[in-house]
Amino acid sequence: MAMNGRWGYRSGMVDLRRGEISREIFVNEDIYAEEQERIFARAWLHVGHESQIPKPGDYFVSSMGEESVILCRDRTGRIHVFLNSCRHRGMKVCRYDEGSAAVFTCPYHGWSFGTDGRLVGVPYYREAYHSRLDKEKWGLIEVAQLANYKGSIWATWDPAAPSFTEYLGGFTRYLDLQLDGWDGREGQAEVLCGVQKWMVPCNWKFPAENFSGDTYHNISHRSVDLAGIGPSGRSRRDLGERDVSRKLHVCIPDRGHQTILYVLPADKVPPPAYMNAPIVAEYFRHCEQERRRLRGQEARLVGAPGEIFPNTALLSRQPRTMAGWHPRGPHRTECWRWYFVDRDAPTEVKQFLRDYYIRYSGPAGMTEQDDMENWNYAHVASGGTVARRRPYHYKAGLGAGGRHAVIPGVVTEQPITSEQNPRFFYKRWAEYLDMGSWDELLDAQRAAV
Amino acid sequence: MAMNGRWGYRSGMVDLRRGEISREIFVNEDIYAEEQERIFARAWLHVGHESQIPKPGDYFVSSMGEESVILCRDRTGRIHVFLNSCRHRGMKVCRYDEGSAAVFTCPYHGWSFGTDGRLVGVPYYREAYHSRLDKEKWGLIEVAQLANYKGSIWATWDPAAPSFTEYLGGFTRYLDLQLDGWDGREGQAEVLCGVQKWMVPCNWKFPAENFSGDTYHNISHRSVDLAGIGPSGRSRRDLGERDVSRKLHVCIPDRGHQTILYVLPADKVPPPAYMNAPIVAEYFRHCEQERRRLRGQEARLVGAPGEIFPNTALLSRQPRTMAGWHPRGPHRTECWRWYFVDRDAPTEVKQFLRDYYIRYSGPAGMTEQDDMENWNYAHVASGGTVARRRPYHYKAGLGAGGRHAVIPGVVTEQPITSEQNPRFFYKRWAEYLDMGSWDELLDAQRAAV
Amino acid sequence: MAMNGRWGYRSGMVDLRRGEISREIFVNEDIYAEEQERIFARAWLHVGHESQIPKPGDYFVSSMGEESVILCRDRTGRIHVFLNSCRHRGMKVCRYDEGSAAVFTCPYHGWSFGTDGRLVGVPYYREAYHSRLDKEKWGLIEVAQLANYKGSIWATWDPAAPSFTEYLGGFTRYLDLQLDGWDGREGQAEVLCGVQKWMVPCNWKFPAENFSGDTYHNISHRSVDLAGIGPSGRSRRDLGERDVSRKLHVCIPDRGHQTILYVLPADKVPPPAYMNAPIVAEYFRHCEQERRRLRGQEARLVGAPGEIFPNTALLSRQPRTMAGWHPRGPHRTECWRWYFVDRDAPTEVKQFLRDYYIRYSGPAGMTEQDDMENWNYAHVASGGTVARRRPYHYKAGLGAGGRHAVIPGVVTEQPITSEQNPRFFYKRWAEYLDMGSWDELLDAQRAAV
Amino acid sequence: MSKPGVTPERLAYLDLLREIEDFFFNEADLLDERDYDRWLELLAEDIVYWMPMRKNVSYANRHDDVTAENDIAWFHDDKDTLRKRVKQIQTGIHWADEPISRVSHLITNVRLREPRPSLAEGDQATTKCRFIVYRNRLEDETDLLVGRREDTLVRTGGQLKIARRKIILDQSVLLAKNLTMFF
Amino acid sequence: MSKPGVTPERLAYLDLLREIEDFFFNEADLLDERDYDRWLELLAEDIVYWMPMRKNVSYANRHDDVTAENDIAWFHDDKDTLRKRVKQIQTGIHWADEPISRVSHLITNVRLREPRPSLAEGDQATTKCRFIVYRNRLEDETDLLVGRREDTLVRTGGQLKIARRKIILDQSVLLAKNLTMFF
Amino acid sequence: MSKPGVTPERLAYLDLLREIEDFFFNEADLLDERDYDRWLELLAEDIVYWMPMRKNVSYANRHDDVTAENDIAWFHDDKDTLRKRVKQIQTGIHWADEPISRVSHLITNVRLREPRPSLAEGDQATTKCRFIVYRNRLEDETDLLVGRREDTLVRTGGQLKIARRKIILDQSVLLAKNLTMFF
Ligand code: FES
Ligand code: FES
Ligand code: FES
Ligand SMILES: [Fe+3]
Ligand SMILES: [Fe+3]
Ligand SMILES: [Fe+3]
Repeated sequence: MAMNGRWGYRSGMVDLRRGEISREIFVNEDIYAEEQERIFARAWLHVGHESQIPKPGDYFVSSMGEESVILCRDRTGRIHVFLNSCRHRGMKVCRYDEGSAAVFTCPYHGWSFGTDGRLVGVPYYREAYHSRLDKEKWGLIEVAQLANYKGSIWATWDPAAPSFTEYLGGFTRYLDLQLDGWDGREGQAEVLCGVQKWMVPCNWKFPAENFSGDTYHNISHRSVDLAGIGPSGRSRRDLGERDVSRKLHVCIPDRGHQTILYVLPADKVPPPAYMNAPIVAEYFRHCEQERRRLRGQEARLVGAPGEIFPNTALLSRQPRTMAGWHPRGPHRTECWRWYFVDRDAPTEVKQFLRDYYIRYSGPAGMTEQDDMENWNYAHVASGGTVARRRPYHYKAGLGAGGRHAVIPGVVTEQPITSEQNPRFFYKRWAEYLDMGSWDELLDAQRAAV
Repeated sequence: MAMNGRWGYRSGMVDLRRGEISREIFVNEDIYAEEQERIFARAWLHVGHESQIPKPGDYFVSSMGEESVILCRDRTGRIHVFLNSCRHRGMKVCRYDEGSAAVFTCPYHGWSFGTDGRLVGVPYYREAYHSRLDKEKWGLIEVAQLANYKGSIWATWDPAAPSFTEYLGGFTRYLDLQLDGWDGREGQAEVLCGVQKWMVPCNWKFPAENFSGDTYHNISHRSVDLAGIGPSGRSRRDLGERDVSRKLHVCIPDRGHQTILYVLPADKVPPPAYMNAPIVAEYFRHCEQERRRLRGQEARLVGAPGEIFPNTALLSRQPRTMAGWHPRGPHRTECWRWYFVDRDAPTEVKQFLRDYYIRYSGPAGMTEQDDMENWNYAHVASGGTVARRRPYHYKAGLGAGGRHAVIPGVVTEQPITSEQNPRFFYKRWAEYLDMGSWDELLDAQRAAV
Repeated sequence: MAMNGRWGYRSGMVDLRRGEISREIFVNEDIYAEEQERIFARAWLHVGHESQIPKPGDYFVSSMGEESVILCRDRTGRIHVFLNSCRHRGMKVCRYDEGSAAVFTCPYHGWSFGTDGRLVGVPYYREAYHSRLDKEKWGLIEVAQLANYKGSIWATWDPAAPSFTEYLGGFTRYLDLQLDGWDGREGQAEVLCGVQKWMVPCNWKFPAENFSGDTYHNISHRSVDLAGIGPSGRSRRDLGERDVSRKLHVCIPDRGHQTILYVLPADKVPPPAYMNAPIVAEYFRHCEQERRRLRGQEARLVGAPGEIFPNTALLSRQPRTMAGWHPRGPHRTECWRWYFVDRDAPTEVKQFLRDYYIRYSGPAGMTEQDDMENWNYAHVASGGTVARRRPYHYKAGLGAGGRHAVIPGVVTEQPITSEQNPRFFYKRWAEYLDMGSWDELLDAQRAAV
Repeated sequence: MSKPGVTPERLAYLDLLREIEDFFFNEADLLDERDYDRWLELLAEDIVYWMPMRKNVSYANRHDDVTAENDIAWFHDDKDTLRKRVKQIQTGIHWADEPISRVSHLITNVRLREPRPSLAEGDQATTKCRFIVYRNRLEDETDLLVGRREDTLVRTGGQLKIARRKIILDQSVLLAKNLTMFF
Repeated sequence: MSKPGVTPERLAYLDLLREIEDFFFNEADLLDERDYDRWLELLAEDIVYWMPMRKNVSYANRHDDVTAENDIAWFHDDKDTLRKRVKQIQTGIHWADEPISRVSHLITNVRLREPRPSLAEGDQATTKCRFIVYRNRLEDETDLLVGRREDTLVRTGGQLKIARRKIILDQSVLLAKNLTMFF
Repeated sequence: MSKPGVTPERLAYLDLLREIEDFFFNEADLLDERDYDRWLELLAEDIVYWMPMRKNVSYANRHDDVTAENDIAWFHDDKDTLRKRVKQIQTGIHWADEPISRVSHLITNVRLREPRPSLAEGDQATTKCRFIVYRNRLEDETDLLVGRREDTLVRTGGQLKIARRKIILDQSVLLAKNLTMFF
């Protein structure tokens, strides 16, 4: 596909001062190819959760960018992430979704790899290779760095990348909102069995920008609000909490992560939630109480949709999920959705939430369905010659963000909406494409709010 | 896809002197991309007919090149054509085929646009945009120029394009044959409800060249001639008229439009037609008589397949239709077909013609089916490395055309066939790709007949 | 698709000294396009067998590279191969799989071509072309050279290519193993009616390298060995012969052809085969005896999978077939499989073998099914950004090959396996891409074993 | 329904429904085996064979999602036109279907719009069903056409005939390049 | 089976099976014609409507190829949730299905898991069938969803109702962007 | 047909046809649930299981559009070979179908080539039907195989068995990479 004219990312395609971003970046095949090299082969990507591989030998086949990877726990209990491709002739070595294995044996010529990635079995090692094959060099390709953050597993292919903590920057505490317990204890999250995977015909950045904090599209969900699927039988979710809170658009500009954040009033208890199920309501009432006891002022922070650059979405409250937007060509995205509960929540609570989660999110989710329709047809309508000449419009709240005394990052307090977060998402996107080194990337100016 | 060697359009790919044209132009992806910029974003394109949107607020979703557009009539009755893509984030704003609307409200974030294209509703205009969004600048993208020619609506994206009349050049009177009444009155055409749309796996230029005047492929339609679907129960159509006429291949070389034209004898009434239906036969007998009375000598001109550059086909007699060949990638064309009657023809006539039209044309049409098979497999067989080294052959009637005393354009009188018309079609095609300015394009030499 | 970095084939992508080959060559679209020009439009390709077109006028529609060709016998009995595309406007002129014809008449405008390719019919030759169309120049595009080697038909588009015999080089006698009779008589092969054609989602070089002599993947076929489909009711095939033989990996480095070869002991009769069917067993016992009588020492050579560069696979013993790997884009291959018997074998033998062949090979073949699964998913797992940074591993038997006193080519004697043959396949592949002239190609150094 | 006795009316209904299924399945066989002459015999002389086009409409307009009876359609044939379509294929030079396509008609969900115990001479009944028409031709050309059909059957001379067929194809832009097959 | 006499039990079985087919085909018509309110009437008040996800497993684990009853699923709805899904579509602003999609449900291979002559008031029976749900919407968006269904039917007030539906879709990664349709 | 009385022969026919449908639907369940051992029991010991290849031919040669009985075919198996195919899948290392594929067999248009009231012990009858075999495996690999089947059934020991199966697939170039499934 030809492109409309020349570009330089920061100056041309992504114009933060005017809040205008070229449609080209969503539909152009050359840009897509650059993204694979510059973003997905460098950035930290979410791979899964340790609760999916509790025991030595357990594995879960995941995805990083376009590629299949194996998340597994070796015999000693150490967690690894490997490219799911044999070093001999490339065959996919693990073809089940998840399970437990002593070794991964390649179907083609039978090389086998330990759960630590080492090449442990080579048929006819002596006869075919005169025992000269250097097995140490031909183990599974392992990620350059791996991090286990409160049970969530992250990895990068780039040895030069900063540590995951540095990569998160000030965003750490918003990821905590996802992974810590409802009652405020650290890292209580557990993945409900079964990761949803489905294909959406749009560029991967449509869902990414949506979760970075597009609160402006609420209107698109009016049909589900009318149907009333929330856990109290009304609307999409329990809104009591939000109604009494301040709403912030928060982003970490030099890192590219964003979230919406609610701040509860210091003095007021939010109205009860989960009124459709007394047991659940009571459980959460208790958790909220505990959380305030344990966390104090910090318990006033309540998460909402967020995006860790480039393609991991967070949603720490209702419904509590994480998502991955895996590129499958410029025009297609494979969406993955993990659903979370606290591991020691009562079974009734887990079941109630499970039902609620899947009627809200994913391809049968009455809310997310409408999002995907928008991403699909916004993408389609942006690929034409004339369409590509006109930028998208990201001007809501332009110039409104600033620093906050307590909350890290650039913060816009806006009860309705601001497009600050998508703007910063694309700022970071442009930096990845423009900047060849991590020195530059970690030093990127906090320009153009 | 790689291309076989270098090219310059006029000199290399399109050799009019020898009547040879490279297969490359039908299958090459880079050339296809250039066509989108150079042809479809500059030329006047057919969009629809005013009888499809009779009342204020009426709309019909049409196509220009690869892109969806809205043809609509605003509250004041003025006709507009807009790109069907929201200025905010690109979502398709109108998703029904046709109808009536007060505004087009975008499903994603709820911006709404008037039927005059103006941005009239922005949710939270004050809160999100501090009332600073310049609504005048962010209305729907409108075509640069629009023309209503006897009810048919045409548009171009290029503000520098000449007027539609100048664009038509000497071709005006052939388009009149399509749009004027059977009885000779001006602009009586009405579209029968329902535009046929279907996909053919071939480059868009196969149907275009076919309709420019490929009368040589008659032999391909022998099966339908044998079946005898014509309105007098024989052949494909009533041939009496043609049998007594002179057959001309006409083209307007500096504009790129072509048509076949029959000239009735001055002194002889053509044999009766529509003999399968007395009411219809009588109606047409009457119309012919009226036409001769009203138009005099000019009534001797009888239309036949024609092509308005680049992608609009005409067929003004049996069956009376217009078609659009919308590019959907180099290897696929979405065909649209409008069927016409005179608006005040009796219902019996309209119904009789309707039945005849659709058994002749479109995907269930017993004639057009065979054309599409040819286009499909000519395309497929032309994409290979070896095939692309050999040009197509357009030598029929080479050097035979000349100027005519009365008929505008370059005219070949040939009872059987000539490939003059496709040659001139590709001549114009090459000029569009080679010439950056309209000055050049309007001044193009009438070289190489 | 973008490519990972720059390349020069011999030095970069194909590293024979280290036995490493870039994944890029399997998935990169630009390389694929170059292959079409440099390999498929130059090399000799297998087209079919004369037993498929026994009589004048008989034809069989075949494939060369991406393109459809007609293999036919003209009225005088001479064999031709033509591009299956009309010279007028490209339409496929022959659309049946096989049959008998006096002429090929194009469906579009009715040009007709003799079985010798000459343009013999042009409708309205006088009226449309003023009898000036030079029919001699516009016949079907014929291959530049054609060879009939013991009934098998080969062709090349390149007039500068060496003769087929020179192209084969020292490989001739291995092709003989395919085409000569089981009893040692010359050229007894006959194609069983019905060529299998099916699509596999992988690059065409996966099957090519597999048949060049990948004996290492035996382990992948363990399931069929356990099921025991062989003609003696066990394993995949009768292994008695192999068990007593020496196994050689043979290749002709300056030509790019390879095969596995078994050498029977001089003094020992191999154990009986086809024990599931006494008539067949007896027939082959007799043939083997005859073969030894007729051929003497040479009868000790027994064929096994082989590959004639670029895309023709041989298998001269059980099951006796030839295959073509036709590229259909970088990610898809259309596999064709011809099955052979000796023409004067008893019907019972032919039927028994037919049943065995198709339960072994092709898409319903219990052996080949597993191969295709490997090719499919090795291909898929090799296309990603990170995967493409790591080469495939071809080190088995590195440095082991040498010249042999009797057997032509470079020979590795290895009872288990060696990857010498695939290495030489890719060496030749790289030469085709690097070398513009046949002088270079025929002179290519026998470097880097 | 809880007692094993089945009423005669109900038996007659079972019989009629099976007769109708057999009729449609036989029809599908005639089409797929290209016995068009015998297929034409299944059609009443005054058959109306209609395939309207589909429209993209809102839920509120859900009952207005096909083009009207007098609008442009994909098919709106009488028996004479159908005969001509058959004749065209039988010429052997109808290139759109020559070489012949491989076609399968799958008919499912057959039911009577209004259940009835029997269909007497001259009576009519309307059936509903779903169809899949799968077409594959030449190398890899493949179409899958899916939708529903409403057929009015009439008993004439003891035999069922198709008096009216309305074909509701589940596509708006037709994704096949042509419609050479019958439905 | 060799004599023409068919036992009353067998007749009752034929009757019951046809009743069940009619029930499913009517259901499909209600869905495809978007008569959702009448469709809801076919569901028992305590219906469990479950579509688990599929897993890629080995032959040895072939009976463990769907997510478990308490795991994440595509659907696990009670009647109240199904009512809300209907209500959402009926708003006319459920963009994922607005303009309305063109959907056909093809139901085949209907059988009783355990053959039985009849289904008395309050009794339950489990059926098996295959489905194809074809969806086409807007221009060229097309999905083909295929699989099998296990339905438990109960007779209540003389009518059949669906007490439990288990939908086994033959996809692991869902190749459709959403599941706005019912199965 | 106009009177509600249904003849005993006709009842027997209804019974037989339903028995055959039940037989095929049960067979499809056994295949799709991978109960291959019980599937093999449905096959006569001397079964001929044949899937010829299809050819692109002219209308005039329409009856010659499959490869002949002795030509190369996709399948031409006896029961022993079918047993080996089953055995191979059951090894758990037949990579072409391991992890196991998700397969649905949809059987429609079931009819007797020649209607008959019953099938006595030892008798044979030939049926026609259409099939869709949908296969989905791993991530997004999907095949849709459509065509018709002619089955000769024989009654042995009171049970129906498949004596001969001819599978006419509507593809010439096979668009699936392999045929690991049964038809
Ligand atoms: S590809 Fe894995 S062992 Fe060869
Ligand atoms: S995309 Fe239209 S309002 Fe946002
Ligand atoms: S394309 Fe063959 S005669 Fe015109
Ligand atoms: Fe949303
Ligand atoms: Fe034509
Ligand atoms: Fe193999």
